[in-house]
Amino acid sequence: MTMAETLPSYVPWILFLPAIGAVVQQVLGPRLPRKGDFVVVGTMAASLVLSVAAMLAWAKLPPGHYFAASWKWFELAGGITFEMGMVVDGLTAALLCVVTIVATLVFLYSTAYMKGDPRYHRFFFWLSFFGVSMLVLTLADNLLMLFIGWELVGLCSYKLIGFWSEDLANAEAAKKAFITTRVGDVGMLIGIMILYKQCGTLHIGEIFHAVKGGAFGGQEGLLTLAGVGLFFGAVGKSAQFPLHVWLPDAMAGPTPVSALIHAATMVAAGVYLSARMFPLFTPDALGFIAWTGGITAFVGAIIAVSQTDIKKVLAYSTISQLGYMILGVGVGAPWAAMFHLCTHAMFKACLFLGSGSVIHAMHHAQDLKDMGGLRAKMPVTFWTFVISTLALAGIPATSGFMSKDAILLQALHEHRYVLFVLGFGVAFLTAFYMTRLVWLCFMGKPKNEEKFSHAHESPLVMIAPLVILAGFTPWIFWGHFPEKFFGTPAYFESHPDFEHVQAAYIAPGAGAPDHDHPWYFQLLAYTTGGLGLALGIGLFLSGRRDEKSRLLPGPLHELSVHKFHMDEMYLDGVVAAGNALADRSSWVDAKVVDGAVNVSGAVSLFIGDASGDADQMVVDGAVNLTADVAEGAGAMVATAQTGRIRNYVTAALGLTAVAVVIIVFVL
Amino acid sequence: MVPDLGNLLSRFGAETLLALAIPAILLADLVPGRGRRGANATAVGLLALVAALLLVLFQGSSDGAILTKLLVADGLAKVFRVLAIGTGIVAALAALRWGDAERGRAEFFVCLIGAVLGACLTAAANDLAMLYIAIETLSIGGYLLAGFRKARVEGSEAALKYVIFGAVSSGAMLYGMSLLYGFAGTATLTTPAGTSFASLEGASGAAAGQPAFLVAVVLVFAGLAYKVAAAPFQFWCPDVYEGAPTSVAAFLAVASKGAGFAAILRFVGAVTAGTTPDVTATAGDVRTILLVMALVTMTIGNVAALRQNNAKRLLAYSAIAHAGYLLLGVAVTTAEGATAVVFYMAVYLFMTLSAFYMVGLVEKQTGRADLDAFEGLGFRAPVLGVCMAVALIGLTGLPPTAGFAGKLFLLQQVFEYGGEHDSMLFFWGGVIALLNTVVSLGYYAKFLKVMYLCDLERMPKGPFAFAGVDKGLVLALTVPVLLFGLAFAGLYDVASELARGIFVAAGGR
Amino acid sequence: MNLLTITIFLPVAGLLALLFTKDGKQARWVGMFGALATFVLSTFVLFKSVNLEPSEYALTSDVAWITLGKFDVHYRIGVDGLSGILIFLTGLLAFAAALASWNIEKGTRGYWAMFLLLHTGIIGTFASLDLFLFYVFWEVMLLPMYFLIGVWGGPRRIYASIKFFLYTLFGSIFLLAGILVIYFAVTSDPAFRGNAFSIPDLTAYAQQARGAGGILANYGANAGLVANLVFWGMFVAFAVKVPVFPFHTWLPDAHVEAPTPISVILAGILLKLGGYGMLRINFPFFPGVMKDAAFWIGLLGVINIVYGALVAMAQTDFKKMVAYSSVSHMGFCLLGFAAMTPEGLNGAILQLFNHGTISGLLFLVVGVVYDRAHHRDLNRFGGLLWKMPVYGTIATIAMFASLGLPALSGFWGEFLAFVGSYKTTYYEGAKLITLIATLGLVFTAAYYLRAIQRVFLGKTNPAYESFPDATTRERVAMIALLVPTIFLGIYPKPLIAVYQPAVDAIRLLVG
Amino acid sequence: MNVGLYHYLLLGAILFATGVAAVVTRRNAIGVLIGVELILNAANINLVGFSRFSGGLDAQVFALFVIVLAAAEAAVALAIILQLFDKRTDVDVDRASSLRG
Repeated sequence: MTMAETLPSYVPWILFLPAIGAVVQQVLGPRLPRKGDFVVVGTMAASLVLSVAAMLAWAKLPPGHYFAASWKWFELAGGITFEMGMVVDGLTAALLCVVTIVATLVFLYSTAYMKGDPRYHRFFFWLSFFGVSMLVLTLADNLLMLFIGWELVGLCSYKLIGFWSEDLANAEAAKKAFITTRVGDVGMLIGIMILYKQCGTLHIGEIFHAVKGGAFGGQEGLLTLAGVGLFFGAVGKSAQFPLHVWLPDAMAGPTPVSALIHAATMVAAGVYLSARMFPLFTPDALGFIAWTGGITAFVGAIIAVSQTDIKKVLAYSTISQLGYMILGVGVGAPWAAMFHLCTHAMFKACLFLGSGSVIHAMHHAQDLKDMGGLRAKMPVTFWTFVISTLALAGIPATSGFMSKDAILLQALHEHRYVLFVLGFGVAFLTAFYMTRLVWLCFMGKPKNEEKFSHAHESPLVMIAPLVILAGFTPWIFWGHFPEKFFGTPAYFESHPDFEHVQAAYIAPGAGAPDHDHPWYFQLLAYTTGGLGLALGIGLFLSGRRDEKSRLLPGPLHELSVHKFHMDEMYLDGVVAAGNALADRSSWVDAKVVDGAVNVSGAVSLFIGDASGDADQMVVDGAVNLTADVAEGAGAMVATAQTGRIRNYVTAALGLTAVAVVIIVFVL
Repeated sequence: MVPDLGNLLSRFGAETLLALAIPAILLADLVPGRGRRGANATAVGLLALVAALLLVLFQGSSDGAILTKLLVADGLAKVFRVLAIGTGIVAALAALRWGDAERGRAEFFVCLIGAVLGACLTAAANDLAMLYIAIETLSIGGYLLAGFRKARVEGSEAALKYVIFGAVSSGAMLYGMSLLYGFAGTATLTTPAGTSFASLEGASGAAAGQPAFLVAVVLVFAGLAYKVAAAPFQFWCPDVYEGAPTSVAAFLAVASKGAGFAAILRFVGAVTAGTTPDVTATAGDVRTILLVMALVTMTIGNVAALRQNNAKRLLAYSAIAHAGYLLLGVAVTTAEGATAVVFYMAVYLFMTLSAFYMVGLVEKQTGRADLDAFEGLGFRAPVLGVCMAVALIGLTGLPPTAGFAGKLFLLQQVFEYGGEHDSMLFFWGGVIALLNTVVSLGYYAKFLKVMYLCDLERMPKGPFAFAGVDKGLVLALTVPVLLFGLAFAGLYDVASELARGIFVAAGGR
Repeated sequence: MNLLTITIFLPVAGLLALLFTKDGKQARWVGMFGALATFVLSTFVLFKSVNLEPSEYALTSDVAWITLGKFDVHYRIGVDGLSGILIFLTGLLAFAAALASWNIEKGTRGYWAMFLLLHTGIIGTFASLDLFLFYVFWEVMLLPMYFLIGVWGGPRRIYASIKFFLYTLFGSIFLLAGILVIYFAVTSDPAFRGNAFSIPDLTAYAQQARGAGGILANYGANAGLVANLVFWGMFVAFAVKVPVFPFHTWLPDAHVEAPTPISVILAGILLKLGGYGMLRINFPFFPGVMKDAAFWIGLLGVINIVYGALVAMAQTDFKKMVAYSSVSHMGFCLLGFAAMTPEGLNGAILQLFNHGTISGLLFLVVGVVYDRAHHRDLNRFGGLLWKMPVYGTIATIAMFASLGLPALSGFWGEFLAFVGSYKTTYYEGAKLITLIATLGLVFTAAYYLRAIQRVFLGKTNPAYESFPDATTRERVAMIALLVPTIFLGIYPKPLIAVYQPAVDAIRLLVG
Repeated sequence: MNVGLYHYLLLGAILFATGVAAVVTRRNAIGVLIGVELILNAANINLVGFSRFSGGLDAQVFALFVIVLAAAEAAVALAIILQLFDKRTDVDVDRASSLRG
């Protein structure tokens, strides 16, 4: 049975410390030595320590127990209260550690990377604020607080992508990111509304209780809609197809930002949400999720192959890996998805920081055409890059291998053969494009002598994080990770008869029935990574190919180069339609509603002179109704005022005669 | 019952004094005085008017005593006589200041006092004959005053239109009266015993039942409508107000309209009194006619005013519109309705007189009466600007002013009648009246626009040079508009007490 | 003397003092003092209006004003949670607007006189518990606004001021008709003991008079029809102010032409009067009619939201964009009113208050940039953030608050309105309406981000190199409005606790 | 056949009709005045008729007053028409229409 223990007192400080750091940075930042970056890094490090402590404290709890505490935020008439609360269970503990580790290392890394930037202190403020928002999102025990963290994280990503927004392109990228994720948030809000209406509460635990208690009654479709709604938020935030278009453009932000936000933490929030809300997903919701994940993985991998910008390759790779995680949830293995999330966070952050160190060394050149042969010049970056690439490619004995195969194994057990094959195809493509990247970047002859001559190994403070992150890739570290953290669906155990939950959460080997590993699965798992690697090396060893060459058969290459034409579809389709609709309504408002309903014409009539500008007069005269009535009647009366007495008398007596006739005959 | 002189003097001292004043003025004019020609005629005239006002105020003439069947000295008569004489004084002062009476001070005062006398008698008339005589005296005085300024050709044109239109209307009224006399067998509106006109049987059988009775009533309405410039007899009003001197226009707009409403109230009271079924039937028809007349009048007045650019024509149409609002009070034929009419009339007096006086002042100063003459008045003559603004806001009927209180009571009666008698016609009538208020904002705001919202740079420079007396008079006329706006309970009580006699015979609701 | 009466008539005292001060500097100080005093007093009123019982009023005073037989009008005032927060908002915005009107040169005395008279009208309307008094204060507001826009406005000020005056007057005549009809119907019912104008008595009477016409039960045979007519008539009167879809076209013109401080007050307070009027008078008087009208009100709400946002997207004039965004945000109030659930009503009332501070702040922002560039065309600005960092930051926070970002006060109103409106069973079709309304969020985000990008980001337009950052005066005004936006965004409990009894009362009366 | 009340009223009505017709059609101001006189006398006929048949001398007195007032009105009207005449050499009613709108 799950038991909620009282939250250790230091857990809230995981959140408060970076918050205080952010406020101090914002207020005193410029005046502190080193512009106060040590404040931000220090508080995040402290938060890391506390997170690890919380994880250990949680680990000591008997299985199924978790920490929880909540405070009344505000109360409405009719006894409706809204609470804010924190929960520490398997999911949270893991994500807390991952977020704080990656954050601390990226903050450290940024002190060197962003040195000399005029708005250095503002950068650290937003980094710290991002940390706080991510922790709010992670610790939240109810959908309201989660939604608040969700949108704040979106704000920080907007601010950090558009950090150098002197150049409009960056501002445009930031706007695109915010609006696309906002579309996702709308879906999430709809999900929250449905859940709130049916279950009457937003606390996640109580929602599950209510759903199990039949809150949705027969309306299976409504529960699916709620699930898909929430998932739509994840699609926006974790850049799943079709809302993935913002992530590649988000590379316009500084590389530490890309590493922290667009590789490890923020984009993972969608996966975390899906894993957290897993019990809600009905079978057809899971189907939808699985397919979305599959398609995203495939699309991401295909496009990554033909990218020429080092960060774009990694961006599409992230999209692809996120697709993998969502696939994991979709096929009913949220624990595998979370496991892959944690491992991916580590090596993808390392890859991004590595690419950052390369860009830093090459004086902000991001295009592969200028790189090559950096192996000699930047040995540490090179080796950490290679180790992380191996993990990403899923080479046996790496963390990536274990987490990726866990997902594919589950796909196999769920008899989702198409997705299973697709999964391995993507694994092969991943290995292939990563080899291409490593080769073009570090091996072969330097293509741009002038830049190459300047290249040098990055300072220690940038190298150290690389090494630490690379250190996380060997498998030994992750051996017991899945069962330990996600072995028991602690947070949901209080609902024993969530059968599909129970089964889904028992990781292989944790006392649960041993999932058999069919022979063909073993074969595929161990060989795909290597095959991709070999093909890559083979193609590029001869040196004849460069970043422009066609590596994919016919149509796939064309699709890959043009990014599946997604950008054009959005610009000409959705955005253009929105603007057209806006202009149309504005015309309607100024001319029709303003004219027909109100007295704008009459108003100018009242003024007696055409003081309104010509356009207003011309249109109002033509279109409006009420003014004509007043004007017409006025004209009628005035014309009757001919000035000639005989007309007056005739009119007067005539009208009286008419009145008399009416009276005599009608009344 | 031979009217003993004492009783007559004690009740109608004012009228007798005015009647004697006319020959006195002519005699005074013959005496060669030191000052300018006609100085002593003016003195005698003004003295007579003031004395008459005091006499009316202080003579205990509001105890409902009916004298010789012809005149009744009840509250209604008292308030309208005060109103008529007061307006006469203001018009006289205005004429003297603006030189409207230069052609012949004595003649001007003779006509003015004749008109005032006519107005007082109309308010007190309790007999068809007396009513006709009084209205004719008032009208003839008006015709002469309208054409007083020989210099301008419009003056005589206005007088011509006024005299022809007036003659025809009163002719029709007289014909209606003669028929009514035939029906009722008597010309007295309300006999001392309270039995009223409609319930009597004349030579040709029961009066109220026959349709012909209603025709006669409508014909009489024709004459009365002409007097108060209500539709369909409002055609003369804009042209005469524009052509006549402003002081005379002011007098016509207030005094003759007031006297007209007194007569209408009394006449409608008489016609709708009585409880027999066919009386109440005709009473219903009369109410409908009056309501329709009211709505048509106000709509014509408001809508036509939108197009005006001459201040005097605009105020003329505004006067027509207000006649429409007042008719609403008459249409409900209840005691409170009469009170509302009396209340509104009093408030209307202050607002219209101050507006006309301002127009006159500006006309005298700039020689033009169109709206552009008022350019930047708000900034060039702050005190008078504010007074004019208050008057206009009052005429529109916005809260802080008495205009709002007046309209409120009228509308309250209309909606009450709508609820009382389940007649959606009156409910919609109330809404239409309110819509008219919005339309009226249109042309009153035009004044405000010109006075305040003009371009401060391009505005003609130099403040308006208004004499202290004028400022004092305008202030005296405007302060009550605000005062009664805030505390109108007192005025309402006085009005209800004065209008007590009317419609009682009609069995109340 | 009752604190509330002092708060209402203090501006008038300031007005009288202005009569004796010279034009220019002196007038400015008197006006400023008046605004400051109003702000201080309004905070006291707020503290007094805390933890009351449902439909219990604080600071009440009841003086007979006009007694003519049954027609007895009382100077009856009182304040409950709802009017308490709105009076406080009036004081706050009066202070900010006074600061922003510092550089009005032309006819200063007249300006400040009208400014103070306007506030008497507003606070009086919020405080009055007597229908007649409510109507008088409602109209008293019209005139100063007409002159403030008309004399001190922009190029097409005359057109805009007359349009404003006509629109509001057109609305208010239906209110007057309603008051008179109610007065008659209620007085002719012998069972009615209370005063025919007092709002509390009438709401109590409306409760137990559940007959065909409800409160108008004995308005003769067609009471049902008249009840509907009067309900919708009064709704039109308040809808013009809110503004609601077909009657909103005066708002952009009035805002574009009004001087900055007057726009702050127009957007901050005058729009809330419509909502307040509906909650206080329109709905409680006709609970029966409200039940069937709820769908239409919800529908109008969603039209406001989506249509307002769309039109705002197409605007190139900064101020017009913010004006249309006000139309869009007010749609949420209608959504909340129609839902009649605790969350919906709270969302609506929160939106009333928060939109006041946020849109007031936004108009200050527009004013600051207009004072410098003397134009409001969004496309001609660029990169102001780098030249005016403090101003840029405040403006960006204001815009993010307006698009409903959490941790800023705009979020709570919208979130609760959405949740409340979706959850309601008060009328059918609520679910679909709310789903369509969520579209508004995307459009709102679109036009605000585009505005931020065009004005603040990108290369600094060479013409605006020399722009000074916000002066201390401007900063104080903006921060005065920024503090509640941020504080109530993070912790809305204090504000919510104040007006909860009022929500209870409304749900009891109407729900 | 002896003359009854009905005949009086008939005559009155005819006179009234001709008077109105005269007022409406005549372009000359004097003609209009004649029309007005006809209307007034039609009323007198009615009054006399009623007084003859339903007793009571009030109507007769009323008729006398009407005659007096008709005279006064005619005098005043002619004076005004005279005033107009010396300004504008003709008495055409339609030409006098400068005040309009």
